[in-house]
Amino acid sequence: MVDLQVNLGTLSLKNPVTTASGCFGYGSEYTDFMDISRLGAVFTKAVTRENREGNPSPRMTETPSGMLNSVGLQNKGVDYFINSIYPTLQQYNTVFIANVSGSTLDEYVEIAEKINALPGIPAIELNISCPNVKKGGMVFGTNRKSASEVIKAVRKVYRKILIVKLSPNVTSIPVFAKTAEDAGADAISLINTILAMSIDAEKRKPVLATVTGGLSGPAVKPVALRMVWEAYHSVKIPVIGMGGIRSVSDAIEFMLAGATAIQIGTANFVEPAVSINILEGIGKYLERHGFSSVRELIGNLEMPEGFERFRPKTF
Amino acid sequence: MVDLQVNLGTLSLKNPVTTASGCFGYGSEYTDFMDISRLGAVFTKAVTRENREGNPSPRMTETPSGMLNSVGLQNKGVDYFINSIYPTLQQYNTVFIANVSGSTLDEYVEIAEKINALPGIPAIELNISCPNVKKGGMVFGTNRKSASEVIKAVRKVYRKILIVKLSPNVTSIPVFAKTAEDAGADAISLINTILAMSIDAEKRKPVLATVTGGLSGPAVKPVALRMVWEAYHSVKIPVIGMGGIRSVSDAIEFMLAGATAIQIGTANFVEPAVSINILEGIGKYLERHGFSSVRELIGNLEMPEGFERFRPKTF
Amino acid sequence: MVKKKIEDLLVTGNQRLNKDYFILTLRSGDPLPAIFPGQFAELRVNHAGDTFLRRPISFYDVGREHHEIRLLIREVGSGTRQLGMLGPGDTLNMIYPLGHPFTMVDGKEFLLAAGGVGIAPMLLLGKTLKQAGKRPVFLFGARSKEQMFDLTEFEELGEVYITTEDGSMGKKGMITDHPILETGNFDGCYSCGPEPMMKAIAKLATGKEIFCEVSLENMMACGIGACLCCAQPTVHGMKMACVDGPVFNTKELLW
Amino acid sequence: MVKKKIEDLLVTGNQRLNKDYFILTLRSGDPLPAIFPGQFAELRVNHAGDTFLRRPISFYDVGREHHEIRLLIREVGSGTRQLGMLGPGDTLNMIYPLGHPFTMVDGKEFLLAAGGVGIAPMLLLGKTLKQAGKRPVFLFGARSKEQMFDLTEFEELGEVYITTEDGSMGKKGMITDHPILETGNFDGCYSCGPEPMMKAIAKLATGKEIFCEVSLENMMACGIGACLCCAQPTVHGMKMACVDGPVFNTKELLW
Ligand SMILES: Cc1cc2nc3c(=O)[nH]c(=O)nc-3n(C[C@H](O)[C@H](O)[C@H](O)COP(=O)(O)OP(=O)(O)OC[C@H]3O[C@@H](n4cnc5c(N)ncnc54)[C@H](O)[C@@H]3O)c2cc1C
Ligand SMILES: Cc1cc2nc3c(=O)[nH]c(=O)nc-3n(C[C@H](O)[C@H](O)[C@H](O)COP(=O)(O)OP(=O)(O)OC[C@H]3O[C@@H](n4cnc5c(N)ncnc54)[C@H](O)[C@@H]3O)c2cc1C
Ligand SMILES: Cc1cc2nc3c(=O)[nH]c(=O)nc-3n(C[C@H](O)[C@H](O)[C@H](O)COP(=O)(O)O)c2cc1C
Ligand SMILES: Cc1cc2nc3c(=O)[nH]c(=O)nc-3n(C[C@H](O)[C@H](O)[C@H](O)COP(=O)(O)O)c2cc1C
Ligand code: FES
Ligand code: FES
Repeated sequence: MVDLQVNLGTLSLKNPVTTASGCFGYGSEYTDFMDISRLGAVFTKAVTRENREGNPSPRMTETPSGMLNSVGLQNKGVDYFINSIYPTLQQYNTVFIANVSGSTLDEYVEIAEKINALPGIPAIELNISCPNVKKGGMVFGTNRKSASEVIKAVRKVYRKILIVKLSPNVTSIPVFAKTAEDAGADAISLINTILAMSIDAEKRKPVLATVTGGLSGPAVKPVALRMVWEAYHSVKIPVIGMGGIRSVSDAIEFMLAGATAIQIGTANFVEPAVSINILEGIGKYLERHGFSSVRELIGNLEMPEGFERFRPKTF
Repeated sequence: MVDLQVNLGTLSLKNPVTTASGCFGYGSEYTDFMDISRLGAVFTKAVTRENREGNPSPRMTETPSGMLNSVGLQNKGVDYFINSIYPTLQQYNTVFIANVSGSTLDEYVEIAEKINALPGIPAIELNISCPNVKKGGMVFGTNRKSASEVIKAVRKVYRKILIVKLSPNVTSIPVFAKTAEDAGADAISLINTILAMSIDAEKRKPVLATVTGGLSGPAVKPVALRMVWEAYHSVKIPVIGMGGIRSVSDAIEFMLAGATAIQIGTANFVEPAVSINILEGIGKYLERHGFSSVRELIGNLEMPEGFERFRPKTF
Repeated sequence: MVKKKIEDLLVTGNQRLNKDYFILTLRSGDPLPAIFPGQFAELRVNHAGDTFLRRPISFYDVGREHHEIRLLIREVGSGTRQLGMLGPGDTLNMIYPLGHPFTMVDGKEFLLAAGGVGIAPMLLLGKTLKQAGKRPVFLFGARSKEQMFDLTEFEELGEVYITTEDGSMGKKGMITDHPILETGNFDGCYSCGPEPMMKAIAKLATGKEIFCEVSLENMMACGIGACLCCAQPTVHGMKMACVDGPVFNTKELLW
Repeated sequence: MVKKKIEDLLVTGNQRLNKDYFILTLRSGDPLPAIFPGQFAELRVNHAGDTFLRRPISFYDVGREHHEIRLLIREVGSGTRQLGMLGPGDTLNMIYPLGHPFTMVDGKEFLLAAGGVGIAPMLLLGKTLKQAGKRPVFLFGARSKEQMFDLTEFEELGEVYITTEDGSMGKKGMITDHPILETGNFDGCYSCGPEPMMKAIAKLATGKEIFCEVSLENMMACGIGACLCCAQPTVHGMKMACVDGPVFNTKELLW
């Protein structure tokens, strides 16, 4: 058997296949279709300080090879998460990572502090990249100074593995990858959704109640892959890659671009057991290509002849 | 008959349907399939100062609902354009707009100056957004200061309609739209391609010889539509919209988002006569909805109830 | 709760009803799970260029003996058009059974009011009501006769009233104009179709103080409660149409 | 120059040759334009989720009398797989004729060397050579017998030599190992297939100082010279494989 284990700093995952925040509920929605304990990790739906109703409907529309969503961080708040969801997660033999979102720096800090106290949650994913809320979210993730401040503040109170989720809606991924690393992140994950819009030509109205939403799915994969590759070459901390992954090949491509682990998002909606298929496919790929460990794939990309080795200038 | 005429500053187009730079050659490639004189305008392939061979092959790969290209401004240079191509354009009864690209500010200025002297070319599209060249191109389009400088310098020598083509690879479209307006642009066009990447998992190599390329086609449409809408609400000059347009509905959606005219790019490769189908379809749409002029569509989008009218903060 | 499954079902028939409507007949290799009226399946559409997500479709009929499922589908876009091209021997991958079904309540006579393809869940509902000793009365609306089809299966269950907007079949006008709404003596009603129609039915029910449930067609991405895309505001907060619905009591809805 | 056209052709046959190869027969309502060996068409693939662009396919055979075109296609991905599902009565939209064909040159005996689906343009080329009073000699390579098919049509035009990598048919080994390359007395050669094979053939031809043309399979987006995606470096600068090729004289190529 090939070795599938990967490390996010001091956190070991039994394999690199994880599910993306907001695209896998809290895992329980998928137990009818697969054994979720086989996953490397599950990233939960965003947790905010208070209960949030999310955005008005319609919140979803399909686009060519993708979808827009404007869910807007609907969740019952961090206390509910701790008291009612957290206890149910312990039955599964996988790592749960809480996706932490907020409107203010204080909110991020308070949630991180509370989740720090949960022995069963070894890591958080700091979501400074949600495009679907008016305050906070992407505002933090698209401004270098705010990003740095919020990460540093959370770093002060959060003692476990801190993953920062980056927004693709920026001019330079290296700048934000480096900012996260410098501010104390143990790993970065990307991409969150790309800010986008749909219009109903017949009604002459935006399709989504919030006008804009976040684009995800196979359509964004080439953009996500480029950003993961840039991020990998900008920082020393591990990179978690996502954006449109739906096949074994997609997953391998992200690892070759530099991802230590991958998250599967939108594809879960189409094929609920897709993550397990990908996990099994990665094993077969490694055997076929004679690799003994999945870690050998990370960043293992042969550059074309004559191509100057890529080192983005970050600042 | 409905009125299809639209204006880019003082330049009148007989209709809003045009073809995008690099996706329609110099028009002659399409005469077997359609009457190109029916188009509102044709944006030519990029013109640079000297002859350019472009990038090595492979330069193209398909992606979900889109494609990547890394052509890299292959063309025979501005003098060849003036002496050998320009004379052949006069036979068509449509507006030709030259797409001007360069590696340095001086190059942009020199080309603009030369094209200013051509009576048959009433406008240029300043391409400060090509992601496929090492120097210049997108470097100008993703830095506010450089963008402003190059536009101002060209504005000094170019006396006709100056359209600035914006890059989508930025954090804030309003910032660059406003920068272009302030620097003297008569119109802006967007989006150019989104920087992206493909990997061959079996060979563990990037697919394109240049590693990264530009994503175009239906996959990018929701992102492009959002950016056109943002741009429209940021400036007073006309906006030319493009990105993934392949149907009548797509074209209408861009106009509702705020585009005065639209460009059709990648879709020409799939359906060479798609622009004429779209032109005819727009006429039918206007009749069906009781509009007497296509200009009534521009920005004619009803906002959802309770949605604060959008005004992006630009700086 | 019944376990949801993903299964490739065999297409055994595709009956064209009119230009837009068809009925797919599917067979499972295994005995069917319990399926209740108002529940739905998420269908994977292959070979439809623009169809990326699955498509939610209600159960039209369930034949437990032969492990048979029937779906009534209206072609509206590329996904349903591609489904319309399926024929015997093809397979159709679906996730089912999904959603919260119609509720059986006390009473004898029930109105089942549907517009357009909202008819789909009404056959199984009518059958279930009749089996429970109740009297279903069907009221169906369509744009014109061309959009209607043979309703024998419904007629076997109870009275069927029709309205068409152009008067080419049944009463001319909208469902909500039909006299049966006033003359009928219903203990409750169920409705599925365009939102204005369901709202009108709900208003009537409220006026008469009778039970009323509607089946909503919110846009869905996952169909299993994971994505939170199909949100429906209710008096009990935000609910998910795919798991808390698609059937809701109209008293709950913040319309 | 022959005018290019976009046309819906009627599929009149789909003959399966082996697991991966099939021949589509198409018929036009109009007389066919002039089509030369080595030219190709850009096919629109409907209903293949991931196929956005058209697919370039060479002309395998042209029957002017019945306005008939045959295409030899190998299934390699979703586009060609979907084409393989076409059957009589379907239509196929294509842009044709495209590209610069093989050149007819002085001489008597010509080697036509092809690997895999590179065989496709060789039938029409062989026919054309024979009609011009020349002698085509075919040398085809494949992985194994399963990847080969009935070559009667070629045998009617000239000698056919086969190599397979596993030796299950013809000589064991690569095309470039076949003795005919040394013993034959060719005035020129034409080749289509994997690049290493074409390069080897080209080297041989250069050694013997004979004419050599190859057909390239660069990635194409438009097929008509508009996008500049299919670039091929040559001694005369950057050329476009879709209009200046796909057939190039190997002396021109900067390989
Ligand atoms: C619970 C539920 C049960 C349904 N039952 C039936 C049924 O029994 N028979 C039937 O014919 N139709 C039914 N529908 C509607 C059906 O799902 C849509 O008509 C179908 O998804 C349209 O797909 P398309 O690709 O053909 O059209 P598209 O071109 O994609 O869209 C046409 C319209 O269909 C609707 N639609 C598209 N995608 C979705 C989606 N993922 N979720 C919800 N609505 C969508 C939108 O309003 C859109 O404007 C049901 C919908 C829901 C939510
Ligand atoms: C001038 C020319 C003539 C050809 N003639 C034939 C022929 O007669 N018979 C035949 O079976 N094949 C022929 N091919 C190859 C054929 O075009 C590809 O096999 C086909 O496009 C693959 O499509 P797919 O969707 O099945 O595979 P995909 O899954 O899309 O790709 C599989 C492989 O096919 C190649 N490919 C994909 N798209 C293109 C494209 N747009 N242009 C070029 N290559 C592509 C790539 O190398 C890719 O790795 C020809 C190619 C060219 C350029
Ligand atoms: C319906 C939906 C809800 C999401 N909710 C969240 C969220 O709560 N927090 C977050 O960080 N990302 C969220 N995302 C973003 C995904 O985690 C992921 O970054 C993105 O969808 C790209 O991956 P994909 O293309 O595989 O879906 C959501 C995405 C979707 C589609
Ligand atoms: C093959 C190709 C070549 C292109 N060349 C140019 C170019 O020379 N100059 C330019 O400004 N844009 C160029 N573009 C960008 C297009 O003009 C357009 O901005 C982009 O493709 C988005 O539109 P679309 O999705 O309709 O193709 C090119 C795009 C493609 C696909
Ligand atoms: S459709 Fe995903 S939660 Fe309802
Ligand atoms: S494929 Fe477009 S120029 Fe050759």
